[in-house]
Amino acid sequence: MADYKPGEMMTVAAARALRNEDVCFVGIGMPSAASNLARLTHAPGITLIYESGTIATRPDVLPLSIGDGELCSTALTTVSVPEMFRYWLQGGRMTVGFLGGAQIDRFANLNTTVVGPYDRPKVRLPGGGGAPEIASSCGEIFIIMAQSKRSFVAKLDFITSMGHGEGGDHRARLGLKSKGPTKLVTDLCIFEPDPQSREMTVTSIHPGVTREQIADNTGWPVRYAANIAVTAAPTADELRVLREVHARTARAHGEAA
Amino acid sequence: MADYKPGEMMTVAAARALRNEDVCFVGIGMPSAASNLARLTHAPGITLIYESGTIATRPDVLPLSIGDGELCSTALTTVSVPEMFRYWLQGGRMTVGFLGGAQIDRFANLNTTVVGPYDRPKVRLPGGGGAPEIASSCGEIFIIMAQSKRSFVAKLDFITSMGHGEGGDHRARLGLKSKGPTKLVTDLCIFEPDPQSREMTVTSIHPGVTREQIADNTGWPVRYAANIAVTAAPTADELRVLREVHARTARAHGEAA
Amino acid sequence: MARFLSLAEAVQSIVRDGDSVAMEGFTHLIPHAAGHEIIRQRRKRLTLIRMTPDLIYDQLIGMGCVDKLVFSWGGNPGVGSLHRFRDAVENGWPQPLAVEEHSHAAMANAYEAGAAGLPLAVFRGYVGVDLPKVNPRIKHITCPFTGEQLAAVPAHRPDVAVIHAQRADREGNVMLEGIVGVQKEAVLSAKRSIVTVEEVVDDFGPRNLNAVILPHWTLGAVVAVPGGAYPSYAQGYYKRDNAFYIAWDKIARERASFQAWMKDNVLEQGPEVFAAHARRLNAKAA
Amino acid sequence: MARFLSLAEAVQSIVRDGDSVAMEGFTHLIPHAAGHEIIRQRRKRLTLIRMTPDLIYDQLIGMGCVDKLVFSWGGNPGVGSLHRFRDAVENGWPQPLAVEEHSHAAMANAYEAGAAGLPLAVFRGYVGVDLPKVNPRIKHITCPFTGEQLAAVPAHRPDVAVIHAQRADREGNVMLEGIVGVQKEAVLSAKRSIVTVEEVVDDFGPRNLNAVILPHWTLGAVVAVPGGAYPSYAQGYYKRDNAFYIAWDKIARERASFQAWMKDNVLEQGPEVFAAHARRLNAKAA
Repeated sequence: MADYKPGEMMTVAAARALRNEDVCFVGIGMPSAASNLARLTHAPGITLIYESGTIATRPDVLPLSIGDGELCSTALTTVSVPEMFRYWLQGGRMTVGFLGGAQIDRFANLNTTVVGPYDRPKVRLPGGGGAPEIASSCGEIFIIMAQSKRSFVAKLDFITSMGHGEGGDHRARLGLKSKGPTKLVTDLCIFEPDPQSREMTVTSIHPGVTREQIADNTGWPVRYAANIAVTAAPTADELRVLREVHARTARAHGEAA
Repeated sequence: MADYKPGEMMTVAAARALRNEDVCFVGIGMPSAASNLARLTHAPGITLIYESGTIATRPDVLPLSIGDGELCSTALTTVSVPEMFRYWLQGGRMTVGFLGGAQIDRFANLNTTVVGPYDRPKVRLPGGGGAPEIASSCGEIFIIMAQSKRSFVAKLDFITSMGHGEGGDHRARLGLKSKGPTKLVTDLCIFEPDPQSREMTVTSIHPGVTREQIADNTGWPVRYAANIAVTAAPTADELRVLREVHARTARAHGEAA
Repeated sequence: MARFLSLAEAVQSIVRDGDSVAMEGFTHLIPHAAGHEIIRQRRKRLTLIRMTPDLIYDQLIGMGCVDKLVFSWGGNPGVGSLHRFRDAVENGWPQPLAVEEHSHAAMANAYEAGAAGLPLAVFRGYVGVDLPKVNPRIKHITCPFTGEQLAAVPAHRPDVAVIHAQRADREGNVMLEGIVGVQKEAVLSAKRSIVTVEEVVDDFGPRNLNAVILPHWTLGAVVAVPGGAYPSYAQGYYKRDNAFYIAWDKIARERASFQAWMKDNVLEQGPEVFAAHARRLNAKAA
Repeated sequence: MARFLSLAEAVQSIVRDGDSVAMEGFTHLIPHAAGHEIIRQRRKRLTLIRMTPDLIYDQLIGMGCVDKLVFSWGGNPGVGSLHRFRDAVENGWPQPLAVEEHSHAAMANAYEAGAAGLPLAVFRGYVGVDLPKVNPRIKHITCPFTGEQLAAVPAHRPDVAVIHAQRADREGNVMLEGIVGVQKEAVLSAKRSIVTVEEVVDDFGPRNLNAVILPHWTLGAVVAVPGGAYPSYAQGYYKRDNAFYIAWDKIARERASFQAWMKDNVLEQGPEVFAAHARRLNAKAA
C-alpha cells in the first residue's frame, strides 16, 4: 500500500463518491480537487460546473479561484452568473453539489458567515456565496472538511446553508425536494445521514484511524452505523493522479511569483 | 415636386419623426420601412432593435419577417428573446416604439386580436405579439397605419395595446411613466394627442388631401388642432432612397420564387 | 442524456398523444421537419405552445393534431393570416381549438421562468389591455418593497420541446447561433426534448467562449436533419424561402388545397426532402 | 452615450461621494485600475455592491472610502480572509462598515432584476438558513398559481457600475468574453457607468453573432486602461497573478503594511502602471 497523507485519503474518498454520470456543482478548494480527481480517474464523463458560469470544464491545473481562466478556456461553454444561478442551479440540473465550510454541526448544517454574534462577530468569515442555494437546489450534497473540535461543533453560531436542519423530516417540512447532505468526507472517516434522525453517522473509517481520534476531533458525541467499513486506502493510481495535478497546479500558480 | 403615392408619403412622414439619437423598437411591415428610411436618410446613427433580439441592425433589404437573417448578420449583436423583453424593452431603454395595427380608436388604442367577440370571433387576427408591452415600456409610441373606416373605428372590439386608454390622465393613473402614442401617421395626415384630452388630433395634412377625405376614412368625428400644417411632400432624395430599398427588397425576397 | 436517433424514432419515443409541446423558433431555425414527422405519426390532442405559431403550427392544426394553442402572435410573418388557425378558431374545422393567449413578453418570461425552475414569471406588463379579461392565467402580485402591482403568469413547463439547431458534436452537445429566440429556454423548461440539427460534427472546434450551447445531458434525442428548418432558415446554411411563405397563403386558404398539399408534401414524404429543399434554395441564390 | 475619457476624468465626473457603486467582476476582469482611481480621488461614504468583494474592495474599505457593503462572499479567493474588510467589521477600523449580506443567488437575481427594470427579484432561496433573520431586505412572496413561498429581494439599482472589458470599438460599443459574471447586468441596472477596456479597436471585425456586447448608448464613460484588471485577468490578454493574491494576505494583515503599500502602489501611481503589470506578467509566463 502506498504511503499517503490524511488529506490525500480525504480527497480520494470524496472523489470516489462521484459518479461518471453526475453533474456536479463544484465549490473551490478541496471540493474542486476531489471533483477533478474523479474526472481524471473513474469518472471521465462527469460534468463539472463552477458558479463562475463554466459548464463541463476540464481544467488541467486546479483553479486557485472559482473563476480562473483555465476553467473557462477548457469549458464546453461559459454562461453569465445570473443564468448559472437561474437556469442551471435553481433549474435543478445538478445531481450533486460539493461543498466545504468553516463549521459544521451533526446535521451537516454549515457556517461560513461569522463566529460569534452576527452584529459583533469575533471572526467575520467570507459569507455564504453560493452555498445557501447549492445546499437546497442540488440533488444531493457531498461535504469535504478536515475534522477538528473548532470546525465540528455542537452548535453553529450561524446557519449559512441548511443540511438536515434540526434532523428528521425538517427539509421535507420546508418544501425541499432534494436530499441534502448524503456524504461528509473528512480526513478521518466518512459520515452519512441516519435514515431516520438524519444525524450524520460514521459509516466508514479511514485505515489506521481510531474512534478515539474521531471523538477528539468532533464537538458532539459521534454516532456510528451498525456496520462500519474500513475505507479502502488510496490506490497507487489515485495517488499518482492527485499528486500530478497538485504538482501541475503548484507550478502554474507559482510561476508568476 | 416628385410624383409619389400616398403610401410613400406616409412612410416618409413617419421616418421624419425619428431622430438620430433614438433607440427604436421596430415592428414589422410599415414601421420597419419607415425606420430604415430614417436610418438611410437623416438619422444614420439611429439604433434599430427588432423583437427577435437583433440590436443596432442595419439591414440592406427590408425584412419580410421580424427575424430575417439579414437583421442578425448586420446587427451589432443578437440577444435571446427573453433578454430582449426583460433587459431591453422592460428595462426602459427604447426611446420610441414603432407600431402598426389592424384597428385603432381616437385615443390610439390598438386592436390586433379579434374582430367580433373574443370567444366567437368574426375574424381572428394574429394577436398582440410584443405590442402590449411595447406600448407601455417605450418612451413614446409612433403608429403608422393607412386610414379607412374599417381600421379607424369608434370602438375597438378588443384593446390589444393601450394608447391613451379613455383619454386624459388614464395612462398616469395606471402607473405608466411613458408618453404613449405621440404621433399617428397615416396616408392622409398626421395626428398628435391633444394636450388635455389626449384624443388624437390632426396636426398636419398631407399635400392635396382634403378634410372630407379624412372624414370619409375615419370612424369617429375627427378633431383638428388650432394650427394645421401641410406636410412637406417627400423630397426627391427621400423618394429615391425609399424606392431603392423597396426594389432591393423585392429582388431579394423574390429571388427564390 | 442525448441519444442519436432517426427522426421517426425520436418522435415515436418522445412525443405522446395529449402532450404539451413547444416547437420553438423565432423566424429562424423553426423545426419544420420534426413537425412533419409529428403529423405523419398522427399525434392527437396536443397542446401546442409557441410565441409565434406560423406555418408548421398551421399545418398541425389543420391536420387535427391540436386541441389547444398557447401563443402570443399567430400569423404568416409579413404575409398575413394563418388560414388553418383561423378556420379552427372561427369555424371549429377540423376540430375546435382552445386558445390561451398571451403577449410576447409574457411568453418569453414564462419560458425563462420554466428554465429557471420557478412556478411563475413576474414582469411589468398587460397594463390597460384586454387580455387579462379573457385569460384567467394572467394574475398579479404586489412587490413587497414598492407596492407596485406586477403581472404574473405560470411558467411554461412543456412535456416536450422541439427545436432545430445548426450543429451537434459527437457527444450530443448542440450549438445554436444567430437569432436564438427562446429555444434554449424551451428545452431547459421541458421534461423531454428533440433537437434536429443541420449536421453532426466531430468537434465544434475553436468557438466563442460564450457560445450558445446546450450540453448533451440536457437533451433527449438529437437527430441530424439537413435542411430541417426549411422554409425557415438556418444561419450559415441556407436562407429563408420567403417565396414559400408567400405561396403558403394560397395553399392554406382552402381546405381542399391544404389537404392536397399535405398529402403530397408531408404524408407521402420523409425528412430527407428537407435537404433537397435547402439545396434547391442555395442553388437559386447562387 | 459613451464618452471616451481619461480615467481621472471618468471618475471625477461619474462617481460622487455617497454613491452606491457596483464594481463587478467574477474573478475575471475586475476593474482594479478604476478602483485605484476612486481611492486616489478620495471618494467617501460609498455603498459598495458586489457579489465577490475581494482585493480592490479590501483596499477601498481600508482606505476609508466605504460606509456600507452589499455582498455575498467577501474573501481572497483560494487564499483566505480579507483582512481590511474583517478589521472594519470586527474593529471598526478605519471606520465602521455596515453590511447588507445576501447569497450569490440573491445578488445575481437582484442585478438581473435591476437590468430588467423590475423593483424586485423573485427566486427559490434562503430555505432553512439564518440570513433572512439578519437582513430585513429579504422578504417572501406567494406564488398565486401554486401557493409556494418564494424569496424576494429588492433589485440592485446602483448609482454607478464600474467594469473592465476586453475591447471597445470607436463608437464606444464594448465587447466582453470569457467569464462574463454579472457585468452586463451591473451596467444595465446602474444609472451611470464607467467601462475600462484593454484596447480600443477600429472595428470588432468578424465575431460571434451572439457576442456579449454593450451598445455605446448604454454606457457612460469608456476608458482605455491596458492591464486595468491586474492582478485579476483579462482572457486573451494576460493571466491572473495568483502570486499577488497570495502576497496580498501578508500585505493587508497589518494596518501599517497595508498603508505603506497603498501609498507606494496606489496614491503615488497612476493608471499607466497597470500596463506595466500586465507586460511583466506576460514576460514571466513566456
